Amino acid sequence: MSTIDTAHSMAAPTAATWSPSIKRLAQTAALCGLGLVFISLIGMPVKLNSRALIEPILSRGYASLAWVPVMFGYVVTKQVVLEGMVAQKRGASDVAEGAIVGAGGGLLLGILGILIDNFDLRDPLLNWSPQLLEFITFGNGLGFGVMIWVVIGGLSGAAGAGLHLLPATIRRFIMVIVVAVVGISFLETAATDLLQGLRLEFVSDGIYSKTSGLTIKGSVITGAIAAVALYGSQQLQQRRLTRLSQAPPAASGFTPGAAILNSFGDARSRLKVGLGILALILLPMVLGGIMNELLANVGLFLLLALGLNIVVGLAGILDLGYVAFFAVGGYTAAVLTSPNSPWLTPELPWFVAIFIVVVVAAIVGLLIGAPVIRMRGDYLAIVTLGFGEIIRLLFLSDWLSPMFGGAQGITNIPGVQVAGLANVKGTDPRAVFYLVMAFCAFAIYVSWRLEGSRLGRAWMAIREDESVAEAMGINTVNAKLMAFVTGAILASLSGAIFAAKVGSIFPSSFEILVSVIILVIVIVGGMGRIAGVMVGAAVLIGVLGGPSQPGLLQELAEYKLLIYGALLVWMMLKRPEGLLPNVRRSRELHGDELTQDAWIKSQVAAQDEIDSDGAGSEVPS
Amino acid sequence: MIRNQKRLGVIGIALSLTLVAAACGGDDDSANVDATTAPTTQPAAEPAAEPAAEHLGDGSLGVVTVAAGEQIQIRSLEAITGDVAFLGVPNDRATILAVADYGQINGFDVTTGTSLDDLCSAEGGQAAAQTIVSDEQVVGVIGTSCSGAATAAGPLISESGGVMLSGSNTSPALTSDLIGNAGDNYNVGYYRTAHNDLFQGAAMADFVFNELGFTTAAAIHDGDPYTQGLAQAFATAFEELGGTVTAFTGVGKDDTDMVPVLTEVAAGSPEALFFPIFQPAGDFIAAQAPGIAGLENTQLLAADGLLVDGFLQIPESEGMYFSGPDVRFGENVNQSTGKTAAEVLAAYQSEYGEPPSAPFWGHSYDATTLLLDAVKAASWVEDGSLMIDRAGIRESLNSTSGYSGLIGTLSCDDFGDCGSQKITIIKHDSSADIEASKANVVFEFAP
Amino acid sequence: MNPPASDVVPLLELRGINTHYGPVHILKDIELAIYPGELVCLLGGNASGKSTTLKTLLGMVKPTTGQVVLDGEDVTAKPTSYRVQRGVTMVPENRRLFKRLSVKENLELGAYLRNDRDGIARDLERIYEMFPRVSERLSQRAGTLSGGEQQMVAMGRALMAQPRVLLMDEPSMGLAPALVQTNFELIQQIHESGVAIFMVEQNANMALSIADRGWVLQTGRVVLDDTAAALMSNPELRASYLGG
Amino acid sequence: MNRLLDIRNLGVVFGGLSAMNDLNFHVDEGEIVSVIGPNGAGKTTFFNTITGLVHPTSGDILFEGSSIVGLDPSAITALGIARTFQNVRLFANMTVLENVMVSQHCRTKQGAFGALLNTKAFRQEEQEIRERAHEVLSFFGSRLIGYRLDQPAYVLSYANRRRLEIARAMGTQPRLLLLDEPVAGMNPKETEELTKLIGRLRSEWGFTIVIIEHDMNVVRDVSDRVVVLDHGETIAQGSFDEVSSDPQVIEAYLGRPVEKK
Amino acid sequence: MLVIGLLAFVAQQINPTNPFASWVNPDANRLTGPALRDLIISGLNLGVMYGLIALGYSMVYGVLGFINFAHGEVFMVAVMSSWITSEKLFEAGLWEDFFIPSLLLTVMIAIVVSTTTAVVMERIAYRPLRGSPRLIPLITSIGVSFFLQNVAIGLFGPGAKRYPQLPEWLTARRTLLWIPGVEVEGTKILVLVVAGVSMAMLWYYVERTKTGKAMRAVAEDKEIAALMGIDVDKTIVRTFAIGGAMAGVAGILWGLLFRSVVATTGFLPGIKAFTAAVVGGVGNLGGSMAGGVSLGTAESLGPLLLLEPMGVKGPTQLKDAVAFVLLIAVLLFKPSGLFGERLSAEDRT
Repeated sequence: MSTIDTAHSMAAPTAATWSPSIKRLAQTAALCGLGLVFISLIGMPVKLNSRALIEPILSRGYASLAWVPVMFGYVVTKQVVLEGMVAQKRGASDVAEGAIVGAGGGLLLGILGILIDNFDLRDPLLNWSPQLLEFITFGNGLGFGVMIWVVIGGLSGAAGAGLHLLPATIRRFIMVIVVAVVGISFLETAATDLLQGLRLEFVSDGIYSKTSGLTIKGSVITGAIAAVALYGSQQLQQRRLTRLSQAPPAASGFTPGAAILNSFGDARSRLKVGLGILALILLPMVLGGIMNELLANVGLFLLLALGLNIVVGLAGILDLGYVAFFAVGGYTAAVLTSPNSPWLTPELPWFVAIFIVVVVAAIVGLLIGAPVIRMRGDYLAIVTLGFGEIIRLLFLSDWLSPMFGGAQGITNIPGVQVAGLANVKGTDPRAVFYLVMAFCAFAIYVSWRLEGSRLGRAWMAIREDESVAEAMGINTVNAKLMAFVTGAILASLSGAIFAAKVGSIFPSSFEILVSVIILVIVIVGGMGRIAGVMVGAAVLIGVLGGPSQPGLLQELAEYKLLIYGALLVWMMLKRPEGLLPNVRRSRELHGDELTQDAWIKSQVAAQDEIDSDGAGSEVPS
Repeated sequence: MIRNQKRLGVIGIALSLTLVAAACGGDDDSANVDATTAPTTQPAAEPAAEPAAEHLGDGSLGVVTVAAGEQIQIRSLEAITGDVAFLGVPNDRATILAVADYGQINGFDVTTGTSLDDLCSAEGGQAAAQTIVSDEQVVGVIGTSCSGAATAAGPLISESGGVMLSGSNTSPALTSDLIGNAGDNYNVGYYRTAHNDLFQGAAMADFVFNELGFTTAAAIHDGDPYTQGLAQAFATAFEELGGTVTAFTGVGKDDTDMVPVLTEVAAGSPEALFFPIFQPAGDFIAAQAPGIAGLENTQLLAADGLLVDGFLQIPESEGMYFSGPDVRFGENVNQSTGKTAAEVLAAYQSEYGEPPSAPFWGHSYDATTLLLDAVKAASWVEDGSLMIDRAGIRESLNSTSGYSGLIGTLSCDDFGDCGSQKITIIKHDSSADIEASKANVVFEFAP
Repeated sequence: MNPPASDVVPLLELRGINTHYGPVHILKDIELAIYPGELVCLLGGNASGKSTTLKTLLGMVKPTTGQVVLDGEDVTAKPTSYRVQRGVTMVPENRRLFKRLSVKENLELGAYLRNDRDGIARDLERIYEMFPRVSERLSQRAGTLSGGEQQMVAMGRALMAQPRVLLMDEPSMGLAPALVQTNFELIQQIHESGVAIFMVEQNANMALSIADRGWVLQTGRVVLDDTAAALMSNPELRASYLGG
Repeated sequence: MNRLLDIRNLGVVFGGLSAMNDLNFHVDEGEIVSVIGPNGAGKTTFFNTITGLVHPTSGDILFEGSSIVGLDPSAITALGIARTFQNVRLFANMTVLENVMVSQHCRTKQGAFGALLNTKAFRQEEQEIRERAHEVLSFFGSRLIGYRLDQPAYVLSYANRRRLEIARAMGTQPRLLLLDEPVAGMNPKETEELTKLIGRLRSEWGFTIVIIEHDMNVVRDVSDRVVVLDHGETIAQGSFDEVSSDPQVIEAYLGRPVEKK
Repeated sequence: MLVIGLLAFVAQQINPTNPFASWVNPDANRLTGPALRDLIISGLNLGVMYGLIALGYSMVYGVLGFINFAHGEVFMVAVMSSWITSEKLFEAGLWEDFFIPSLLLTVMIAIVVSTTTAVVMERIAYRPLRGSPRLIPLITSIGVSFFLQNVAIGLFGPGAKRYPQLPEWLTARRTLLWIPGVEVEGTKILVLVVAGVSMAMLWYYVERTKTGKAMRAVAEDKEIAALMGIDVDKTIVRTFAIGGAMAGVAGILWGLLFRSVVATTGFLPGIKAFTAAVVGGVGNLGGSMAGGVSLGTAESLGPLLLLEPMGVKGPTQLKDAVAFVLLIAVLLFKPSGLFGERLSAEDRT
């Protein structure tokens, strides 16, 4: 399973932590059951049940439960193989354990059915409903319901556990196929949209059923394609690895700036980047309205996230009120361009207004940043959050409504007049997407240029260690203000496009939630890394949806924030560096350096003790 | 991780190659794409020149074909998550109930698909509308919940040749000022069964000034465009009548402690306090106002936002007046489904386990049946497929007159206002008998 | 090495201890034993592994191999609190009082695991006697005391746990010379009351002048192991500090 | 000789405890001075005070004749004082090259616009920064250049981190270089190598150097003058041999035996 | 702000129309004495509830050094569970007939539920993150907050829930203390009293008992605390539990006073309490309460005493803005809050 690094072999072998026990099985089964009951009680299965995952054999409602015993079955039989230990032999007992856990969970769900039948708790618990009971019993009475869930749970649990029995490659194939089928089924809207644009409607007609979900044939085809794709990519990778192993190790970039610089330097990557850009330019053409709209929203949030990435990711300033600048940009653009705006009559063309937007955002950024920037991390977070709220409340207030329309907002914001080409506004999502893309490209360019510049290096130094940065001659206050203002400007651009896209602007679009979601994008993607932020925006806004923007998983819209929350916690627990982390370890990492690395840690730990106490303790460190 | 990235790279290249290939595949691509944004691709293939059966519509907006075994697609676009879900969820549910009650059209089932969420925001409405117009099979939309969402969704639906019927938008900007001038945000193809808000403020002002004989009043809104607009309309009308508005202010939707705002209001000792807001903030104002020095004898008034069972049930709401659409649904019968308002309400309660949290469920129910009637009128069966003429739907809706719905008699004007414009004011006497209060109309106002 | 008597069971003992931080070998085959009532010291320069030895004794660092034996019982796997209860206590380097807590609270926390009220009260009295300066400042925050006073509180806090062996980490560190002298006198005083003392020091002369025996640690290995007097006169000792 | 740094009657008090007590100290242009003393003698506080991380409670610090007390650390660095840290505080997630490039911040001036427009001046300055960084890193032989340039600092070995810290300090183009235990954690061979480099730092780069060091071999080999601190006071100074035989110094290190009662 | 309020109150007693009123805006409504008094009382009420919630933020910050953003949701859970309990008791007819025992049962259940929530939260989401950089648990707690809030929506629906009616004798206006003429609703007096008692009990527990001492010791130096034989993990759990219990008390009081709950009930009070904790100086218990009270009164008094005289229309719309301005002002002049301590060594690294 795990190859043992020679550098680690000094660590003494310790006992494997896995041991089957009744108690552990019972606990896991209970957790599994609680998971099932919980999902049932928040109403997911009943709500999703009307739509099929695979027509007619599996509804999305049942799918929303089935994964739970599979996962628990997998987890309960998972071995933690410590270095130097040999993995235990797998066998039928694993499967049995998985089955027990799954069946236990299923039993609990069955018991929920019995409870629903006998007690009426619908008053507080909305989903304690006859519909849920019917869902659990398949309309066939309680006895059947309990039995069938024990069986379903047991089988799913056994399947989850059984995954361990398979060789890793086959397991990977199974997982890829399952993910592909579920994904393609859920992404019906997007896939249909894309296939239509590519004039491949026959494909979507072929794999999707008329009502919802994939057909059985469609699932088989999807699975087969996924398997072939996986096989192909494995082969390619294999070939590449052999090529790499023959070639001398090339220098590889570490920080985003360097990575991009390097990748530009390399002709192959240049080609790749070029192709990517070309694809992006062509993409909107083949996409329909839904996907263009969706990607335009992704782009708006990407623009915001790129700005916040400079503030949080590069300079390390935790800004929880970032939405303020989004609002400032939107309102400034609205006031300057809309004939309906109650204040300032000149109806400037958007492209003129945008320069004023930038100036206003920079000024507001300075005004907010100047007092805030000297505060400590946590305090800074709450103060910026406060500023975000203050700005929203001001836009909302009756006091300033002669300027900003108060609750009535500003409507009839004209689109963006692109000289002679088009009037970009919400009814034409393709044009909006192009506009957003242009600005994202600008923001990426700005981020990239700044990252590799003197200023960018200063930001990173401040993020790494503020007092050392100061000692290295960086005026940290100025540099942080610059980051704050740059972030503000990027957010205001997003706001200005947003105003033109939606055509109207209301204070309710600028709640705290927006700030938090932008932060989540930056963090989930990988702080301080442009590509990470792009992935974060695509995954979160594109797939799950933004605060007021639907994502691909429309059906889950009600559970969007719940999933956001769970995802955030899970990410922090399992992968705090984000989907695409900022820095990667070098493959050429030398054994001796690894050793030294561990040693320095202990040294620093010991040193910190000395530093943090006694006479030296008052030194700001 | 490195391995994964390589794989991503491989997939990325494959994807971009496909795209390039696709893009180079045909220069007529863009033409095709343009066609999709136009109402429909159908008319070219099947000119509607020779209708197979009698139906409304001239085919000018395209014809939707529902193949045998497929369902007629309509959509529900309401605020079903977030703060305003209390308003959107009953609308959405009523739509689903109406579709079920209505049954088949010419042997074809109707489906609302996945309910869409307008998130009570312009951007949410826009994105959802985009989803709707991208599916050419969708013949009509019931929604939105919030006027702000309709502002952004309207142009999209309208340009695509579709129709949108709202059960709860009330902003005058979406239709007209009712004397023939289109609103700022009016779009063809937009209809509503909810009343136009133009008169509610005036009705309340008239009632307070003339009926109750008060000359001082205050108004509180909650920062929502709807409540702010209504409060503003009230204040303007009241001053025009010769009254004095002692305070005009707002609270936050999440506020609980109303003492500061009530103190602000109390300073002017108004005889009447109009707060056309929603729950829960409305509960707090009703509960806390009597305890404020200077407001002990102030008459409390609210609007349809609080004309819900949850609010009427609290004792503090006793003695209040409520303005709003006529909600004496009682035994009104929807002519298309034959259900009475009481029956629909009962079905709602049993299906969803709670009473509707806002009063516009009846409006949404009627909007849905209006749409389905229009679909029926504009459709015919041809070779086993159902053909629906989009222009026919609009035609049918435009000609709606004297339609009997749960909320009363519906007739559509030139700007899509179909609901009754009559505003009633009721007096709420007892929290124990809500139905009696709902019927206790003390003032009617019709333009 | 000459243990006091071969038949006496050591109070605290390290047997063949090897410790790693990650893959780095910090302690190498450490063997040492502290007998009841002894005053012994462990000497060594920077980064020689002194602190790690102490942490191993207390269970804050788990050794890779070897045993920690407390009064004949193998406590290698036992948590710190167990060892504290069984009579091992440390006065940490730089004292590390709870600076925001009062002096009295600091002392009381020393007796955290004890439940005998009378005994605690008695021991408090004893400590006031031993350090009259401390008893004057009971309600003061510990952070406001001078360095010498803090040292007294730190020792008092440790004594409140009724230790049988007291581990002292660099007791002279960061103290003015005059205080260092007093401090060592105090250590002797505590020692005379019957508590075994294991002192980790870089102030070699001062430590050896009061200790019975000593070890010198260099890069994780015991390089010298002898009686105090012998170590004192050993030229290698000076070399290990000021360079050969 | 020209007094580069002159410290007069310096006192630092932390919460009632005095960490530095009436300290007098000076460094002449071109000198290498070692500061030694037992643990807790206040050596690091001494550096912190010079570089502005700690503000003295009394006394004055003159650099090239003018007082630098109360200046921000960045301003002091800009005047020409650079330092390394005892516990190696590199910018761990930045590359080796970037670590040195960033330290030239106060010697360069291109702002955001230059970077965005990629102006000639910007490219030129970047080029200069890069070249200087290369030059500084090349000083350590092949250890920090080549493929290591683009490695993040945290993958470096301990010795290389120490070297990089010195390189980073050199990047600020100082006149006075403060090295806090530069050879701590290095093996004898590395120590010997670095000791030579310290000499070259003066001869080739013209830095005046103050070193805090525990390794007496290094101290002996590099220092023109040794200053011994104990309890925040200077207890001795002079050549290494004078100092190392000073009984007060030996006592400070080994302590004084206690009178047995 | 509190000071201004009190001054104004005194001025009121001398001159019945508010002397602060016509500052810039001569049309400003002049507050009367009773109005001011009501504002102060309601500000105090809100303030003590913020304070009780803030205690949880503060204690966790003291021990683990991060801001537990999800603490507002613990409060929400308490309000929710007390709603369910009281509602069920009401349905069973017990609420009206046996009010006091019913109330006590409700209190107990709410406290147990909120405490459990806090403890489980620590176990699942925070304990594995011990020792990671500060930003990480902070972000985790934002995730936990989202999660809990939306779980409440999923389970109980988004609508507002009403508490059953309280008995007349509780809600009636009574004379506060022995000041003649000052009549306050009984519930508001109850809020102040209960908050005061809880604060006193907490103070006693933390300052006077052995476990409280252990808690403070762990807050200051976990390693040395372990050396004293203190079980650090257990103490941290205990800290979360007590914070949860305090939020539980606040939740009950909130329920009694406002008698309504929605799934988002915890959000705004949570942020305000977080602000209060910072204003008072995070990590300082008395400071949290003081921060809560000053925030509550500022919110209550600020709009009418400061904004209206300056000519702001609809000033109470901006009361949250006043609260945040207070926060910013405090932090500008006292960067570690009103009663914040000098940063300890570990705070800086």
